[in-house]
Amino acid sequence: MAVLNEEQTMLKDQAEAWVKEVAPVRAFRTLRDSGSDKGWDPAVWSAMVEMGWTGIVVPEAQGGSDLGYLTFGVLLEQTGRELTASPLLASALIGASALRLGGSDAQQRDWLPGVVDGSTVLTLAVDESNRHAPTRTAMKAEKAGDGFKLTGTKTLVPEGGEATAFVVPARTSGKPGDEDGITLFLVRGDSAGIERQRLATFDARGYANVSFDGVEVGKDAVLGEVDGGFGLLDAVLDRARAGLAAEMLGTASAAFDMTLDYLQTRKQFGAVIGSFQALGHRAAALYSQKELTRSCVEAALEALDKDADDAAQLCSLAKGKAGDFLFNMSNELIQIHGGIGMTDEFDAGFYLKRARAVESLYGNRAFHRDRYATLLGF
Amino acid sequence: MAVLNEEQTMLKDQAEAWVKEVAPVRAFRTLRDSGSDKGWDPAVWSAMVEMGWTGIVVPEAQGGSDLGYLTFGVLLEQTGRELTASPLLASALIGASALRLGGSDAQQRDWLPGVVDGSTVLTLAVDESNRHAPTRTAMKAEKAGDGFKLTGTKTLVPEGGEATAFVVPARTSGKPGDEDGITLFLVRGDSAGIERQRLATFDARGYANVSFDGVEVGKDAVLGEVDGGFGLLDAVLDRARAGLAAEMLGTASAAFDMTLDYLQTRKQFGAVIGSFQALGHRAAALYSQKELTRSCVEAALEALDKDADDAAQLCSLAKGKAGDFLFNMSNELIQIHGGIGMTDEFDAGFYLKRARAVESLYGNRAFHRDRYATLLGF
Amino acid sequence: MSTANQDLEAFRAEARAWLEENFPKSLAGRASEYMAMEGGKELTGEARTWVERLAERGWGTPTWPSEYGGGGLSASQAAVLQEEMRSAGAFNPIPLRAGMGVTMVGPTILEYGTEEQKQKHLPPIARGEVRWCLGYSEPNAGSDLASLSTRAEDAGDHWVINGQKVWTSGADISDWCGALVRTDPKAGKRDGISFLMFTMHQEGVETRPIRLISGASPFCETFFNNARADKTDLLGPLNDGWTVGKRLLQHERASQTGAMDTGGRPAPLQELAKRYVGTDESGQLADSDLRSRLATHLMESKAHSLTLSRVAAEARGNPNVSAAASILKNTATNVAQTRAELTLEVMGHQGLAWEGDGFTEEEVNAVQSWLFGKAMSIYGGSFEIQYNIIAKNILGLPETTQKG
Amino acid sequence: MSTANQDLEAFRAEARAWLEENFPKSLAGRASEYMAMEGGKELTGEARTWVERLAERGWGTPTWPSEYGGGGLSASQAAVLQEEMRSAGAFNPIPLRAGMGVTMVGPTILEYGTEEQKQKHLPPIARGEVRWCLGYSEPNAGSDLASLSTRAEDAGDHWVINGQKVWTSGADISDWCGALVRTDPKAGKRDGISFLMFTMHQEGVETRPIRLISGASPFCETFFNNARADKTDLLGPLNDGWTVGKRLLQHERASQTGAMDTGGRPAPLQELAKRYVGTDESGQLADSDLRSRLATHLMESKAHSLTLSRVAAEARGNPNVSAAASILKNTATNVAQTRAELTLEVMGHQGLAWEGDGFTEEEVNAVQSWLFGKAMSIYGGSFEIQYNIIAKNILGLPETTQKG
Repeated sequence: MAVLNEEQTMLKDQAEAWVKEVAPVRAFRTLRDSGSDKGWDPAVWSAMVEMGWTGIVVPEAQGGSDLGYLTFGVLLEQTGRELTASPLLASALIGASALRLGGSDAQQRDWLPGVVDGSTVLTLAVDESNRHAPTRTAMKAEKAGDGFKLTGTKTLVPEGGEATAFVVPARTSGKPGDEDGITLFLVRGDSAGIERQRLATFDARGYANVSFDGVEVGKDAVLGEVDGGFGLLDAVLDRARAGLAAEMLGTASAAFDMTLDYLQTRKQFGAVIGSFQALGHRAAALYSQKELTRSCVEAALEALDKDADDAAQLCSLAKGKAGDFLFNMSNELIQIHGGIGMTDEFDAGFYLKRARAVESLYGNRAFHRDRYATLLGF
Repeated sequence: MAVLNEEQTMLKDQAEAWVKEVAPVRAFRTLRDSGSDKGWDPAVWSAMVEMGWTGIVVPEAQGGSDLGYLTFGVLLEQTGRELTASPLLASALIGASALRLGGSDAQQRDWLPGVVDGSTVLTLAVDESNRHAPTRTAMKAEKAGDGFKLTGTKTLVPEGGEATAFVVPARTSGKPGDEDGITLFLVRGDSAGIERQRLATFDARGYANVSFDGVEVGKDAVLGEVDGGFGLLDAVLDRARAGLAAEMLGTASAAFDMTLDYLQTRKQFGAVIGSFQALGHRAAALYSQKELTRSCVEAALEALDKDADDAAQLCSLAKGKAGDFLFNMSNELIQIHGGIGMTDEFDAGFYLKRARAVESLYGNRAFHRDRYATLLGF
Repeated sequence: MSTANQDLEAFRAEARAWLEENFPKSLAGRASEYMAMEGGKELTGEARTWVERLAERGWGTPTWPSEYGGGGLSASQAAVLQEEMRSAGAFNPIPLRAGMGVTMVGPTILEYGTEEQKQKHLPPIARGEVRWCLGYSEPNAGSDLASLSTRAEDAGDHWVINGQKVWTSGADISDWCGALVRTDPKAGKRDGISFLMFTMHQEGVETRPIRLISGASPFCETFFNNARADKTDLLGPLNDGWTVGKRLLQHERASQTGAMDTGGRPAPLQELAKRYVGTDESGQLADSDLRSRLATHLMESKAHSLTLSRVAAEARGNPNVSAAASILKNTATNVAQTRAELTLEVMGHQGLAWEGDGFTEEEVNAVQSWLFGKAMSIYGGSFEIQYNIIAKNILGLPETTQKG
Repeated sequence: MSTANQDLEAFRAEARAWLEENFPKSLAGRASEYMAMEGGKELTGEARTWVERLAERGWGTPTWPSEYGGGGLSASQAAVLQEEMRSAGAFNPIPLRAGMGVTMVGPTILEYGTEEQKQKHLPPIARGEVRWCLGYSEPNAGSDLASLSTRAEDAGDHWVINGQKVWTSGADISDWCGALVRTDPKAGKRDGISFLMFTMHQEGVETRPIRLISGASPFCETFFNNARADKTDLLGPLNDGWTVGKRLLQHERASQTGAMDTGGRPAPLQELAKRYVGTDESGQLADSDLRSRLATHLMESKAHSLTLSRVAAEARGNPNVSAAASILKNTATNVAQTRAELTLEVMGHQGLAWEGDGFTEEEVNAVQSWLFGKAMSIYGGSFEIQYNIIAKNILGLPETTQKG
């Protein structure tokens, strides 16, 4: 099981200190209040590139450090703690994973250095309705000359407003619901026929609905096999889920720490409220959830690094458990803080809102319970 | 909404006093330890007959008092409190309801007086596997001369060991899963071809698996319409569910009272344990469940008396909520009593065991959630 | 028919005739639109006419004595009036115009006020002309209200008030305030508190609206800097404001159990779910996991509303309020908060709505109620406080005093 | 390969050779059958031979010092031995023969015992010849153990013990008892307690088995009527038995987190469910509501076992035990109790099994473990006590002292 090695521990300490100083939740508040719809602070993003965070799962040949998913999770947990906004997950983990798992040598050479230096911002545009349902991909990819023509709309694409390129599953054959017939494409964001509708979501991140109206791509835009892309998509999604679960663990753990601090300091009825047994027991239950969630998240990331047989199960477990813990923890954060937790001036609302937004991404808890059962054969 | 009238209040007081004195849980313990497989004490049953309890839903023309289901619920709640064993629910509520709802004048005349005087013990034999699934009825009822020949096995039939007659749904056409093609039969217990396997269940009541091997019945054994019996069966089952829910409310309420009493008297760490806030809050939550359950049970019984349109929904609601409350309450009964609750010498185990047994009868909580959703159209 | 029933039917005819004549047809069925006009806004046209006529008849506060501007009706008559208003498509805007005046302050003045106070304060409330807010919570006195520190000093013919309140709903648009203040700093926590009433239109009072996680809100922080209250505006005995204030809160709790049906229910959640999630061939919700949880919630919700009805029915039959009533605040909260969470889940990605073109008004509203609804388990005595009350007052368990 | 690893591989060869020579082939793979022979029964034949050989080598208690009958192995060597035993189909019956001797009493004597006590008590435990029970709980001292009232009076060369214990597991078949008794009635609750050891084979000790809701049980009530303990059998300091006894309980808790894999797992719950509930055309469990809850449980169960592994891994890397360890008793209990409830639900009507022809052995066993398993959240520090410990010791929250 996952015990951080020296390098990972160092990275964790570095990330923790940096996030707290440079990109804390206070900075996110400023970003939100500025009304910018970019979704992140360019200086923060540059600094992440500078520190090498964008190359963690990129092979050394393409300028990365190839340290793996467990290491990436260490960073995401820290950014999750302070709700740091950036394309780190969308581009440097998910986008890079798509290329690494599905890209030819040429594609990797063409794309990965840009991901590492931050000039390319990739994102996976997978969903087409109000729910995560990758097998239900309906977007058309018709043969057009040597290449393909894409038509359809993708919903709630993370960093969809600013991404410079999209990884897009589309249907080259079969019908929605089939695993067969899905193909992944790499589509430049400035292609003709792409339209982005930026979304004002309550977590104030840079989502967009992205429509493709006969967008033409060459055959070099195909990532992996034509018609056989579902396995690749699922593998990329599992990396997305585990990475997001690490971020969620961080978000929920920070909410836990805020709550514990409040329990230890807020006084009512002449005693700190943490001495009320009913609250103490709830805190103990949340602490237990926190520890269980950490085990699941680390196991999923480690399984990805080891390419283990049960990686898919563990990724659904991680996203599901992180979802449970974050749901409960964000509600208790508000409830235990009482009135102050309801005010926009206090940070609790940011955590609650972020909790529900990430719940919807890459499969909610019901999706992962269903997938876990299916993977276990029942 | 249900507010007991004067007659019902009197009956409640009478039943409460009688059950506590004549048929308390202590008496049930004696019955269990005696190793009798009859399942009830004949003296207790005679007394119930004496008091008119067996005629509550029987028309006055057949010797009953026709006081209705809400009134019957008042009695069942009291017998539920002390786990009083008798065929009251199986025969005087469920059996009588089948005759009342589906019986011809002649059938009512033939059968109901015996139900009222206790000489006939009726029971509904509905399930055929390890689950309640009335539409999945598979038992064959083949035409044979003027009548029918029944072949199949019914499982976990309440009072199945001692019943003098069975109400049996069987299939005259269609296939398991169809609502159409089910017909209800009245079958005397001493018919040739009936075999009873008495079951030693943990709640120590008189269940049996009953097999029918070519049992011949005349056409006067048909209750209601041939092939169109499902509606009747469902209506009878709803009465069974509401009646059982009333009994469960009583069982859980008694468990609540035992627990509250223990919270008020047991000392640990120099204080009564009910002063520990975590336990106080759990008690408050259970109390809330208790009150909500009572509302559901009374509403279901009242809807049956009024033949209301939403009676089916309310009966599923009542069985489901009573199931929730009894499940949680029986677990808390043991947990809060600690070690003593684990001993056979103490009564808690009886309540826990009874709780799980009734959960399985006439549809468990998952069954009723599903049915409620279906009835609400989703 | 009993004589009482005959009288009631006579009153029904009277009410119907009066409504026929006085309720402007143009407003029929526009309750929800009109209810939104609650706050401090000037009324014009037919709306103004309707409020004036209702006030003149006293039927905005139908059960208050007519000498203080009420309708002097019995509870049964008031119920009949409500039925008749509903069938005429009419509604009563006065409680909303008066803020906390009709639902909380008025009943408390009726119980504890002097004759002078009744004559001074009740008629303007009954006419919907004066809006009230309440000064209870403070930054360091939330659930533990008795720790409040806003103080009032005796300055001969008036009181001088200094301190800060928080969560004063509608303070920025209210005319008068009823507040708990400390009048004897040397007494025990609950003992030195009094209930004072004073105008908000004075120099020493400043309000600052609180922005909530759901956006703008009716709540304010309210600061008192040598604000003044007349000596005659002390409600109830000096230094026994705790009793007065607690009584007032009972009126508040009654208004939060879901018992006050303001009409205009949203579409059933299961219909929303079918629309957003879709169904399979057999007509069942496509997400079976969600379907089970939706059924669980709808059953819980039904159990709650059946309990509301049962409590009401038992209260009619019995002068003692049913013990079940004490649980309703928490069960109402559970049901509402679960419903809001499920609504978000049902909407899926569309349930992340904040504003803008990508989202419908229905979606934006669902999100705002979800966020605002988190306060339900905090205000009016938090979830935990309600459970403490049940444990102690209903179940008879001792207060926590140990280290278990 | 490091030197340490080389040494370990050499030991592996040694262990394998010894097992090859000494473990009777006829017993291979019969662990569970043999484990059932735990209690007080005479051993015969090959089983007896195996226990004797294991004891002679000291490998029944592999990490105990060899001078007290142990194997003198390092923790790593013991792990290798266990691996080799498993692959040879062998097993270690001595911990079960000795009751609480190997897992709890022995380690505590090693830590607190005098040289004389070690020589007297450890070798018979290591040989599986003497079985121990523990006298802790009393009728009025359950979770609040410090309230115990069984007392021991100084009678010069020995102690005289009077009182009653309850939940003494295996008392009726044990040879020795380690008990907490009050030696200074005037001292504070925890201060006047000592840890005494004495033989159960004496007139003043009487045991009475407790029948549980699941049927017969290993638990007893144990009565002391002028029972005696030698002066030399006081473990640890006089009147400081609380410390000794608490340390012993840490060994108990470690044995209840699910960390001790005794092998022989039941079939996965999902297979049982498919068998009892059936599947639809797509291979999914026919009851979709149950399927969701089963998935939830299996996920929670996996999360628990991953946490066990993580704690073990962190403990190897770090001398301080992971903070996560403290939650494992409760999560293990949750998982096991939920599994038992789901098993009953899966079995449906067949899950009402008590005995007799209508039910399979599998069904009867499922019911008995369900019932017996209700004790998991009560013994070894109840669910509530564990949460108190987490709140106080891990989260640093103060003990409850208020009336909130």
